[in-house]
Parts: sequence; structure tokens; C-alpha cells
Amino acid sequence: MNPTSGPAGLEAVLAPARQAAQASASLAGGAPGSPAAAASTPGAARKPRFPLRFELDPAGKGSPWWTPIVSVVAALLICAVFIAANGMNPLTVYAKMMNGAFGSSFGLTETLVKAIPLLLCGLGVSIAYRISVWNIGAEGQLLAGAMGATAITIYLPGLSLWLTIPAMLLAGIAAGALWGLFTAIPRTYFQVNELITSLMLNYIALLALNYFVFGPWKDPKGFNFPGTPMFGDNQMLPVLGDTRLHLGLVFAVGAVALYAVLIRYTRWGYELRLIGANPDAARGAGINIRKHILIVMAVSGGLAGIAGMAEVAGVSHRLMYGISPGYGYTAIIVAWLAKLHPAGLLVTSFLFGGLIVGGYSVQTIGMPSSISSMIQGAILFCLIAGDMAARFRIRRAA
Amino acid sequence: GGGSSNNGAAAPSNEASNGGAAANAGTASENAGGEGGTMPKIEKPRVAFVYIGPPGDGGWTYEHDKGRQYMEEQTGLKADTVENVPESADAERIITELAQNHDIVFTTSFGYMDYTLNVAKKFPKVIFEHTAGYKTNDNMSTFFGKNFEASYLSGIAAGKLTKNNQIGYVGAFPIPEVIYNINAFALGAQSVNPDAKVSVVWSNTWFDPTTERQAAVSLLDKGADVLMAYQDSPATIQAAAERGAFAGGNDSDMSRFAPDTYMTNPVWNWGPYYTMVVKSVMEGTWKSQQYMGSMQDGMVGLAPLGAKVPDDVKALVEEQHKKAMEGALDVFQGPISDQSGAAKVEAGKSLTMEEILNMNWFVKGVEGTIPN
Amino acid sequence: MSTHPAVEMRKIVKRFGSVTANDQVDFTAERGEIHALLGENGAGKSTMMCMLSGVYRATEGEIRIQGRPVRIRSPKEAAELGIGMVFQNFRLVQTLTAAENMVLGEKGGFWRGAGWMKRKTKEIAELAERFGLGFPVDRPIWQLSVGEQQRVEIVKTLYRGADIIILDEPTSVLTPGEAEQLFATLRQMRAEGKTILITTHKMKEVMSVADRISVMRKGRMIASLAREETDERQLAQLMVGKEVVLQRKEREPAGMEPLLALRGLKALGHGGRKALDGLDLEVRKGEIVGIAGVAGNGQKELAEVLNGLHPWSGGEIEFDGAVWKRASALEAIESGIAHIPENRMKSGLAGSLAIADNLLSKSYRGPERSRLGLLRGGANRRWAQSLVEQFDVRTPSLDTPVRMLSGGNQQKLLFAREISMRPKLMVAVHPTQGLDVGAADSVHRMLMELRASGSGVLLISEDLDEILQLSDRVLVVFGGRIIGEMAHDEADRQRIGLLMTGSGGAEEAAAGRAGAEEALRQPDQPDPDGKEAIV
Amino acid sequence: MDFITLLLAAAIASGTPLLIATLGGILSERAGIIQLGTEGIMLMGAVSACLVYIRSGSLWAALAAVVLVSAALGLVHAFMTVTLRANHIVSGLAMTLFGAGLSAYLGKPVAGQPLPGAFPRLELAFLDGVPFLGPIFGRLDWFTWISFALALGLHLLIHRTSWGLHLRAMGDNPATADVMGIPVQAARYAYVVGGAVLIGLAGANMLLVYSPTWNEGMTAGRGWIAVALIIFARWNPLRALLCAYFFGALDSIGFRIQLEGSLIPSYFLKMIPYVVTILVLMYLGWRGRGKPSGSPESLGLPYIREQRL
Ligand SMILES: Nc1ncnc2c1ncn2[C@@H]1O[C@H](COP(=O)(O)OP(=O)(O)OP(=O)(O)O)[C@@H](O)[C@H]1O
Ligand SMILES: Nc1ncnc2c1ncn2[C@@H]1O[C@H](COP(=O)(O)OP(=O)(O)OP(=O)(O)O)[C@@H](O)[C@H]1O
Ligand SMILES: [Mg+2]
Ligand SMILES: [Mg+2]
Repeated sequence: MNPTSGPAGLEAVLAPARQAAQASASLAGGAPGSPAAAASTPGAARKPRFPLRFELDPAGKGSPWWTPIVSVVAALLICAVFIAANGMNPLTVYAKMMNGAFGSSFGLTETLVKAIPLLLCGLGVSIAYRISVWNIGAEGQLLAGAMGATAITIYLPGLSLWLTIPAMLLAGIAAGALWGLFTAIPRTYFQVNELITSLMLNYIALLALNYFVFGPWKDPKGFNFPGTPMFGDNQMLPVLGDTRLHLGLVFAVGAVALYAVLIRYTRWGYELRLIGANPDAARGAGINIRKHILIVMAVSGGLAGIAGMAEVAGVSHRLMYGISPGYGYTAIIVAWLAKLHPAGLLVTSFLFGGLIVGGYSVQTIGMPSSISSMIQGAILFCLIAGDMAARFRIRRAA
Repeated sequence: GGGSSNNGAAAPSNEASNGGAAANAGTASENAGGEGGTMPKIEKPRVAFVYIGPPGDGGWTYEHDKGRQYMEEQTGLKADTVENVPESADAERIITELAQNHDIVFTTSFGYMDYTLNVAKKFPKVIFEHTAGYKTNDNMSTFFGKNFEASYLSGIAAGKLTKNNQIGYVGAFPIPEVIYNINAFALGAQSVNPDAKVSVVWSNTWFDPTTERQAAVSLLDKGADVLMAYQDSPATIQAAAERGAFAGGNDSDMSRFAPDTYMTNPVWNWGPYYTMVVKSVMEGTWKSQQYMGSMQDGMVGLAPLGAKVPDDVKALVEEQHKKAMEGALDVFQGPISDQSGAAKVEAGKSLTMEEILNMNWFVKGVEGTIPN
Repeated sequence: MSTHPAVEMRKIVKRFGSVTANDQVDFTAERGEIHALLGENGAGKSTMMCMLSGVYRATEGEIRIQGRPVRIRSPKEAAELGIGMVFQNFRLVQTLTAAENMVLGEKGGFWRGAGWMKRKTKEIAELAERFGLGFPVDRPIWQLSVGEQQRVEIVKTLYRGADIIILDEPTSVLTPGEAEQLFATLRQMRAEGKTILITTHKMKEVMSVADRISVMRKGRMIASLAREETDERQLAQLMVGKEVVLQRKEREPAGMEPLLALRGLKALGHGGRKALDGLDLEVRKGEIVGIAGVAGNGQKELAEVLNGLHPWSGGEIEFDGAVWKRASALEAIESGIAHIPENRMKSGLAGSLAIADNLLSKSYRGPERSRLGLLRGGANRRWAQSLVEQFDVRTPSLDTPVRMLSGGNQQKLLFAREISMRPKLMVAVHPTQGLDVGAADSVHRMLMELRASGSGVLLISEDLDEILQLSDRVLVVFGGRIIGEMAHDEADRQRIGLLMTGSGGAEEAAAGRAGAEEALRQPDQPDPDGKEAIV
Repeated sequence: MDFITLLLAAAIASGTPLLIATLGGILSERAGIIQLGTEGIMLMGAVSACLVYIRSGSLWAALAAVVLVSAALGLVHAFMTVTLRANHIVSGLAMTLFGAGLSAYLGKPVAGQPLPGAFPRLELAFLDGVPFLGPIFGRLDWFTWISFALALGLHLLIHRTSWGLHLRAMGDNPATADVMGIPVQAARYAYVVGGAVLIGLAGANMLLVYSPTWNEGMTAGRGWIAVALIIFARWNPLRALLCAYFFGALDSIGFRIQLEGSLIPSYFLKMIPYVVTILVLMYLGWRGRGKPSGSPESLGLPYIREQRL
């Protein structure tokens, strides 16, 4: 009945060798270099059994403002190892990337063009994440928005000049919102995890888009190229000078500003903050969380829908196969890097726009473009690691 | 996960010799600059290539990359390449970026057409060469080849190799380029085996080996004993090899993926054309044109027949191959009837190039549907 | 065996970040004694026990077990030293059976086929029998009552061979009768030579079971006394640090106007089982109605239904002259129901939001707090500031996240928010749980003031003293039904205690746990009452 | 051979990588750690198998490389989620991005190259001619047989052994597991790493057996399907087997319907698995409304001993 107690147990515990082993094991790969640090601390020399401990500061207020910067640098260092292993000079590669993305007015405007869908989708997912709805379906919502906007050009080609763009915008928002609701409804009424639904809907949207561009919407004069006819002039967003920077930037920045105001000063924003902080408390305050999830997913999808509309009306000027190179996925990192903060989104979407533009730039010196998604992943890793690590304190235990 | 890419999706409307843009008078006239724009001579042109996929795709981009290497050997120049460029607005930026410090830019997929044209208008001093399109400019040419001739030859092999007269075809997308290749293939098979049937299944991919493999397996399960595919990946050949069935692919010699059961398929050979273009620029004789290559001029070829293909089949194919090399092979020569049996091409007549390039019907003996 | 004390703790310090939970604590427990650790909430009792059981590691200090200095770095090492602990919040895996919970972590028996489990189940059942602690061994934990779970926990420590058994507030979820059963078991275990450490803040229990009593206050060890040399008054004084004045306030007679009437209310609980089963209840204006009962008899669902957070499946709710049609938290708020939830940080406050934002959460819709969908920033801040001052919430600023406040201040904040709504009815669930005497007192005052202002109060609490002290009427809930009602004057601890177990005198009525209770019954039940309640 | 038998054979072929990845995910999630890096780890598994197999010609070396690489990735995820307590979802997404990028980068030199040899098969000659069993089990590769064994073995492990009991306790209530002497953090590391190894092997299975050339992004979303399958199978290995084959069948049924002359555009046929996933999950959610989903109760929640929750 007393299988483990007694002197045998005691002796085992008292064996100092084992204690030391366990003490370091309990770090579980914690602070890198901490055993070394412990050895060099005089206090630790006297008490070799307890090296440093890695513990969470209970009053931690979140990580300092500079962690994102450090994280990006760390990610670049990690990727530099892989680049160097491939026989390239990482500095050359990064310089080329920087130069391609930010080094000329052409590069800068192109980076901004890329930043538009990232910003809109990033804002969309941020809103959802704020109330802990894990929308990873911005990609599909963007495609839905692109399809919605294009539908106007296909079915209402004769719309007057002033009505066309607003109608396309509305259709894009509506389609994106609908796609967002397809995620929200199973979640609210059927307890289906939104991660799965939103992801599956991305694939469905992609297939639907392919159906349209290979099927009913195919340009009859386009030699069967999978794409709709080119938009007319009244169906295109105005651009800045002879660059490709289009009115979508105004939509995007406007949406961010509107969001910042809404979340801070309105009742709706307050409700979202409350739900995000504690859904149980929000329920107790009489807030209908289901309704909010539906609204937020519609808004989230609608924002991605604007991105889709802006892509077809501002950049490609037609709906076609492969319209998005994964903006919806990159937007997740953009949002996370910005800590879901509207002002941060402006910065991170610009940065990631540059990363994508720069990623293609380095191809001209023989690097594969996949390097850009590798860097994206590494940044995200370093960011969350840094965020959490910043909340730990290294302590010397008794 | 992203989508797969699209390569040569349509073809030029006219043959090189026939520089006008008759077929597309409506759409292309404003863009098509026709022929004539001669560019100044550049001693050492800086050359760049834009690829739709990775050179490792084993098919389309692989062949373009081989063509580039051939051109580099012939001219002693070194070209830059950018791979995996989607046929989206990104393409325009990359082409623009390349145009800023190159003299010749090859854009090797149909979907780059409009972007190439846009950039060409902004950079009148840079020469653009676009694959498989129909729009040109003073400084922009387009080029493609009649690969259906080689499909016809592959069809001969398949028609002979099939034992139960069931041939499977894994179509990429239901677009004319693929449709006329399937038809040519079926006509080739029927030319030696009137009972041969070609079942078509659409994968709707250019390069997604797992999906294409499933398509191939479902054809094999249905009883097909020879397979043909139009995608860039060797998935169909590999799937067939596991069942010991002969198969062919597209774009490139794929025998290395299935040494025992490889049949043959059309291959591209871009090298000579690239060399010609670059040399003409070096000599100052470059002119905008719409170039349509053929087996005769070497842009299209037929991969060597697989090691296990019986000699009598080889001989049969070789006979027609010779004809093609002389320019005497007319694939779409009447009488040809469509799936329902209605006559499409009367005896003694042939389809014009324009009709071929707009084909949207299957010949008799093809089983499958063309979604519309 | 040696003559060393079973447990010796010397100069133990434990810090959590900037909080010092234990400060230079010395503590000694002899073998074969029941040693009670007494102290207010937050005094550091649990922290000390958790250090013994390897869940926390001491920042400084030395621990000796059976005279040998040890370092306990994990619960596993504690178990190897023969230390077992029953935690304040049970440590049981809900989806596993009681037997599986016990053999968890046990060495040997990699393959757990039917044969192995059967053997173990038998072994465990026998052990439980020996200590008179019956429970269904092969049912999943979530199907057991809280009392049964408590027994599982105790048998678990015994099964794992503990010689030193720590019980952290074991009686908070038990009826007085069940608590007595537990004490009987503890005496039996003491007789077998085991050392028992028990923490609590209930002095009556301490006096009835402990051999020795140590008192903690604000992280420090204040005194350690034998039971014979002390009394309740002295202990209370030691605990709080000042003389405790017994207050028996004069009260106005309760109002008579009806406010809330529940008739035959039925509701399903979270597992789909019946939680409310035809509950009738009435609250009048200016009246405090106390609901006594063992946790899990429908209190939670009752509070949730009244606050519109839980649907009901039968019966009628009439509040303030209107019959409710459906559950809606918003309608409950608007019709004037305030709510102090059971767990303030889980369902009352949003820890990461600022104080001002938390104060707004029930009133932000009103025209004074927002206009045209926009919050009235400046006015709201001034209003929040005045509430913080009025309710004496100690906070660095209005922008401090609520999770940074101490428990008592969080509770005061919650009261500030709810009372500022001028509620017609206050549903308060365990309003003083986790509060020290001072804070608890101000909570009681606030409830009395609400009563005086004509609001009704429905007080749901496990603290019988609190209920007896505050309520105009005491109702006892069992199995989702009210099974007893007493006026303030006639309320009687003993009768309530019996009712809480499901019947007026016999325990066997409680379905599902009849068998277990049978085993527990002992002829010489001592009187759990008899002494005046303190505070 | 009839339609159903052939469909089943195809279902097993395309369901096997799904099954192995799902089992890996189940291990991780049973221990309480959400694993969304499946797609990235599968890709890294496939690319490392391809690189080593082509360079060394040894299948064993290739498999060893897969185990090492995916274990390393699992270790990163475990460090993020267990030690640093980062958000599991974000860490998984980062893993997917990073794995997709790095695998494309590393795999560039071997992209499109044929493998030196086919994966060995177990030829059961005695099944030849047996109607149903023959076509399905007659010449399966070893990987598939191992995946059957894995599903059964993990089922027994989880439900019949002490380790399984610990695993379940850890996923439901790590604090309790901890006080019962189970080394929660270490075990979580072990299960995340072990799960990642299985996921990496699923990628290797795709490469070595199913689609024997490396190309960028070759898993084409199957990792995500595996994530959905975990929920589908409600964290049960044997159910995972059925669900994976169900999806394998859906994956290939589109072409078969096409071949039967259906006029439904193939895009809609290809939507079937995704739409079915959502609909079935909705049905399960609706049927099980109010009841626990069977998911480990502490899934996604960090546990550190001294931290108050
Ligand atoms: N894990 C922890 N992290 C941070 N602070 C803690 C932790 N555990 C306890 N504390 C703090 O330590 C102090 C002592 O807490 P402890 O739980 O030991 O009190 P207690 O005497 O058991 O009170 P109660 O009667 O409420 O159980 C409190 O201020 C508490 O907030
Ligand atoms: N889990 C925690 N995380 C962060 N800080 C905490 C935590 N628990 C306690 N604290 C901090 O510890 C201090 C003491 O908190 P605690 O709730 O124990 O107070 P207390 O002594 O019980 O006071 P009160 O009598 O008001 O309940 C508070 O200032 C609080 O900020
Ligand atoms: Mg407290
Ligand atoms: Mg305590």
C-alpha cells in the first residue's frame, strides 16, 4: 500500500548528482546559454544545485515596443544562415531585397501596391482575432470580393461612370462579407471550429474563381485564356501618375482610420474590446456574442473583399486565374506583427509588401522567391518567441 | 497553398509569314503593332527570362531553361532568370524591373501577354519576346509552335501500343491548345487503329502531381492501358509505370521518370529560336513578328520513343515523323467528324490555322466532354 | 522510527514576482498530529502547503521531512517523500474514472487491460472502505458529486502512500455533516500514525479537529498553539490582527411588496442533466433571501437563469410585475437585475481592460454614458473616478488593468459597477469568497444598504454564517428544488445542515450517493453548532 | 474489378499520408498542443526524404533524415508552445510558412528529379484473384501496412496503457497530471516531437510512395486536411483511419465521376472534400450541441506549474 514512500525514496531524492541533473533539465531548453551564465555568476558557484530559473513575470505587461524590431532582425539572421549555406552572401541578398523594395520610387510604389491588399486583409483578420475568432480565410474572402466586383462588370457592363466603381466596391464587400459569414455561421450555430471552415472556404473560393474564369466569365475573345475580359476604363480604379499605385490605398488607409476610431470611441468598439478581453464578462453585460461574431466576420470578410475588389479594379484590371499570391495568408503575419494594432498594421503591411517585392527582386540574382516565405515564417516565429520571452525574467533560485 | 500555374494557354493567331492580325482584328488591332519595328543593334545585349514555374518542373519551364542554356552556349552571353512568376499583376512589376536593366526580355507564358505589352509600351528601347500570345508591338514579338504535329505522332504510337483500344488522356484545361492536341493525338491513334478510343479527364492543373496522379489512376482503373498527359509534371507517366502501362507526357522528354514504360510525347526546343533572336539583336536585324514554329524548323520535336516500344511501332512513327520534318504532315485533313459523328471537315479540305487555334470540339472516338 | 518532527520548515520565503506570499515562515508539525493552519484569504496558507507538495519551489529557506533536509522540486519528489496533498481546487481529471485518477502516474503496469484495472479497482475500493470513504470507483469524475470528489482526493493521497497528508480547505464544499464525517476519517488516519495538515479559515472546525493550530497573517507565521491553550476569540484576533467585534445589527423589518417570483422553474445544467427541477422562490422588495446548499445543487444555474445567461425549460419567472418570455442578459440588466458572479475574474470582470472600461460594462448603453453610438469619454471618466472613490477601490489609476488589482479591490469594483445600476434585485453569488474580514464586512454593509434602499437581494453562498447573518429568510436548495425555508429568527444551523444533505434528518434520500453516505454514517454525530458565529 | 473496390484501393492510397499526418496531429493534440504546422512539416519531411534519397541512394538514410528533420521542427514548436507558451495557432502557422518556404528553397536542386527507386511493396501472391481483398491488399507498399499498424497501435496506446492514461490526463488537465508525478512539460515535448515525426513521415510517404518527384508545395493542402481530420476523428486513431480513407476516396472520386460522363464542372467535383468537411463538422456540431466535443479539455492552453490560471 505504500509503494513509493520510505527511505528508498528519500535517498533517491537526496542524491546530489540527480538533483543537479534535474535542475538543469527543468529548464527544458529554456534560456539559451543560461547554464553558462550560471557558472559565471559567483552566487551560483556556492549553490551549484540551483542555477538560474526561467520564470514568467506575473505582472508582465506584455513585451516592450522594440521586440518586433529585434524579432525581424533575428529572423533575418536565421535566414542568413540558410542563405549562406547555399553559397550566397546574405548581405548581398538582403541589400538586393531592400533595394528592390524601397530603393527607387518605382520600388516604393510597387511596395505600396502590395501593401494595399495586405493592409486590408490584415485589418480584417485583426478585427476577428480581437474577439478570438481565428479567421484564416482572408484569402478566400479576398477572392470572393474579387469575384463580386467582377460580377458587376460582367452583368452590368453599361452602368454609368459614377455608379460603376461604387457598385463594384459594394459587390466586393458583400461577397467578402458573405464568405466571412460562411465561416461565422457554422461557428456560432454549429460549434464548428472556424480555423477549419475558413481554410476550407479558401479552397472553395479558389475553385469557384477557377470555375468562373475558365467557364462562364471567360473572355470570349481571349483565346480561352482563363480570365474575364479586360475591364473598361470606368471599371478601373484611378492611379497615381504613371505608377500602378491606385485608389485602393485610400480605401485601405481610410478603413484603418475608421477602425481605429470605431474601436476606441464607439459603443460597438467597446463591445468588441470587452468580448476580446473576456467573453464571459461580455455575455454578462448583455452582449450577444453570436451576433457580434457574425458581424465581425462579415466585416472581416468585407475588408478582405475590398482588397479583392481593389486588386481586380486597381491592378489586374480583370479577374483571372491566380489573382492572389497568398495575400490572405501573409495578412495573418502582418496582423500579428502589428499586434492587431491599427497603426502597427500600416507599418507591417508596408514592410511585408516590401518583403514580397524584394523577394521577387532577389530572383534576378539567382535566389528562389521562396526565400520570401521562409523569411515570413521566420519573422513570425521570432516574433512570438520574442514576445513571450520578453515576459520571462531570469532569476536566481534559492 | 497556392494555385498551380498556367503556361502556354493560347497560341498566336497567324503564322510568322503572315504578319497581319486578321484573326483578332477586333481586340488586337490597337495593340498589335504588326511587323516592321526594327531595333538598333546591341553588341552585348543583356538578356532576361521570366518563367512561370521552377525549372525543375520537368516540363514547360524546364524546356525554356534548356533553351536559355543553349542560347548562352551559342552566344556566350549570360542571361538572368526569374522563376515562379505568377501570371498576375506581379508579372508586370517583375517585367518592369527587368526592363530597367536588360535589353531583351523573354516572357515565357501566355498569361504574361498583357503585362508584357504594357511594359513594352513604357520601354520602347527594350525588346520583348512573348510565348504563345497574339499581341505584338514595335518592340514585342510573339512565338509558339505547332506541337499538335508531335501529338499526332504520339497518337500513332499509342494506337499501336494499346491492346484493348482504351487510351486515357489527362487533359490540363479545356482550352483550344489542349483540345487540338487531344484531337491530333486521337487522329494519330485512329490512323493506325480505327477502333482506338481516347477517354479524356480534366485535371484543371498545369502542375499538381498528386492531383494529376489521381486523374491518371482513375483512367487506369477504368481500363485504359496507354496514357497521355498534357501537364508539365511526370505524374501520369509515373502512375502508369506502376501498372506497367505505356504513357507519354508533354513538353519534354520524360523517359527518365519511367524508363520501362515511357512511350513518347511532343517536346519543345526553344534554344534555336532564342539564339536566333539574340543574334538578330546583336546584328541589329531584329524585327517584331509573330512566329509559329513547327517540327520542320525544329521548335517542336518528338521525344525518342521509349526503350520498350516495339520496333514496328517505332518504324510506323518514324515514317510519319519524316513526313512532318518535311512539312508534309497535315494533321487536320478531312474527312474528320466530331463526337456525334457530324462531319466537321470534309474530305479534301483541311482546317486553317485559325480554325485549329479556336478549336472547341472533340473528334469522333474521343470520350469526354468539354465544359463550357 | 526517529523522534524528529514530521515536517519542519525554516525561514521559508516565497515570492511571486513582486508579491511576497510567505515571509520567513517557520513551521513544525509532529508525527501523528492533526495540525491546522489558520489564516485569512491570501495569508499564504496554500502557498506554504504547495511548497511542501512540490508544486511551488521555495525562494529561500529550508525544509526537513522526518528530520532530513530535502529539496522538493516536483510533486513527484514530494510523493516519494510520502507527502500527499488534497488541493483547494481538486486535481482530478474529469474524463477519467476515479480509479484511473488514482493510478495516474503509478509505476508499473504499462499494459492496462481489463484485468489490471479490475485488480486496481478492487484494491482502491478496499482502501476506501477501510477509512470509511465510499464512492463509485469506476465512474468518471464528472459524474460524481463534489463530496465524492473530495473523498476520491483523500483516498488518492492514501493510495499513493502518503504519510503526511495535506488538505487545503477541504470543507468549503461539504455540508456540515459531511465535514464531520471527514474529521472522523482524519482522526482515524491520525490513529494510524499519519500526519495531517489542514488549512482553513473556519475556527469552529479548527477547534473540533486540530491538535495544534498555527496562524498566519499576511504571509507571516504569527503563532503556533496547542488547541487546549487557545480559544476561538483569540484565534480570530491573531488571524485578523485586531480585536474582532461581534456585530449584531438591528434591522428594519423586511418589505412585503413582491419583486421576484419563480414558479416551478426547471432548467438543464451544462452537462445536459437536470439542474433546476421545479424550483419555487419569492423575493420581496427590501428583503435579503439567502440560499444555502451544497455546491452543485442548482445554485449556479439559478443565478444564471435570473441574469438571462441560461435558458429555462419549464416554469415561470415573474419579475417586477412582468413575466419573462426568454433568457436575455440584456433584458435582465434593463429590468434592473444586478449580478455578482461566483468567479469574479472568470465572468465578472475583464482582466486586461482598464478599471474605467470595466465599470462601464453594464451601463454603457445608457444615454448618460454614450450618445449616438459614441461613448462619452470625459463624462465616463469622471463618473468612474467618483465610483472608485465612493467604493474605496485602491488602484494606481483608472487605466490600470483590473487583473493587477488585489482580489478584494476587484470585488469592490464589481460591487461599484453593479450598485451604480441602482438594481431592483441583486443576485450575489459567494460575494465574500476570497475576501479578508475587512473587505467582507464592507460587502455585507453594501448588501444591507441595498436592502434598506428597497432592493431585493438573492444571496447564494456556501458560507452559512454569512447567510444566517444577512438573510431575512433562508432557503435551502437541494437537487434543484427548495426543500426548506426559515425566517431570520428561526434559522437554525443544524437544521439547515441536515436539509443541505437532502432531507430533514435522513441522508439516504440523496439519490446517487445513498450508498456512499451509508458507509459514512456514524452513530455519535457531534453537534456541529453550539457556538456563536463570529462576524 | 468493380467501381467500389477500385475506389477503395484509391482511397487507401491517397488516404495514407492523410492518416499518418492525422495520427501525428492526434498525438500532439491529445497532449494538449495544437499542431497547425502540419503542412509545413509534411513538406519538410518530403523534401528531406528526396534530398537524401537522391544524394545517397539509401532509403534508410532518407527515412532517418525525415525523422531528424521533423523531430527538429517538432522541437521548435514544442519550445514555442510548451516552454514559451506562445499561441499554438500562430506558432503552427509560422511553422507552415517557414516549412513551405524552406522546403522550396532546399528542394530547388532536386525539383522534378526522379527518385532512385520505388518504395518496396509487400506482394501477397496468395491474394491474387481473391475478389475484394486482392485488388486492395495484394500489393500494398510497406508504408501503408505500417500506417495500419500505427493506427491500431496508437489506439491501444491511448486507451489501454499507462502512457495513454498519462497522455489523456495531460491533455485534459495538466495540473492534475503534474501533481500525480507525470512530467508534463517533458512528456508534452515528447508527444509534440513524436507527432511531428509522424507528420514528417506522412510527407515522406507522399513523396516516396504517392507522387515520386519533389516539387514545391507538393502536399497541396493535404496537411490542412489532416488538421481537419483530427477534429473529424474526434482525436481517436481508429476513427482517423476511417476518416482518412473517406477523404482519400473523396479526393479521387471526382475524376471517376467525370469519367462516368458527368456534366458537373470538375471544379465543383473538386470542391466536394472541402464542402463535405464543413457539412459533416456542422452535422457533428449540431448533433453534439451542448455536449463536450471530445477534444482534450486543455487543448491550446499553456501549463506552467507555478502559474495561477
Ligand atoms: N501562483 C501564484 N502567482 C502569483 N501570486 C500568487 C500565486 N499563488 C499565490 N499567490 C499570492 O500569494 C499570496 C498568498 O496566497 P495563498 O493562496 O497562499 O493564500 P491562502 O492563505 O491560501 O488564501 P485562501 O484562503 O484564499 O486560499 C496571495 O497574495 C496570492 O495572491
Ligand atoms: N495571478 C496574478 N497575476 C498577477 N498579479 C497577481 C496575481 N495574483 C496576485 N497578484 C498581485 O498580488 C497582489 C496581492 O493580490 P491578492 O489577491 O493576493 O491580494 P490579497 O492580499 O488577497 O488582498 P485582498 O484582501 O484585497 O484580497 C495584488 O496586488 C495583485 O496585483
Ligand atoms: Mg485575496
Ligand atoms: Mg488557499
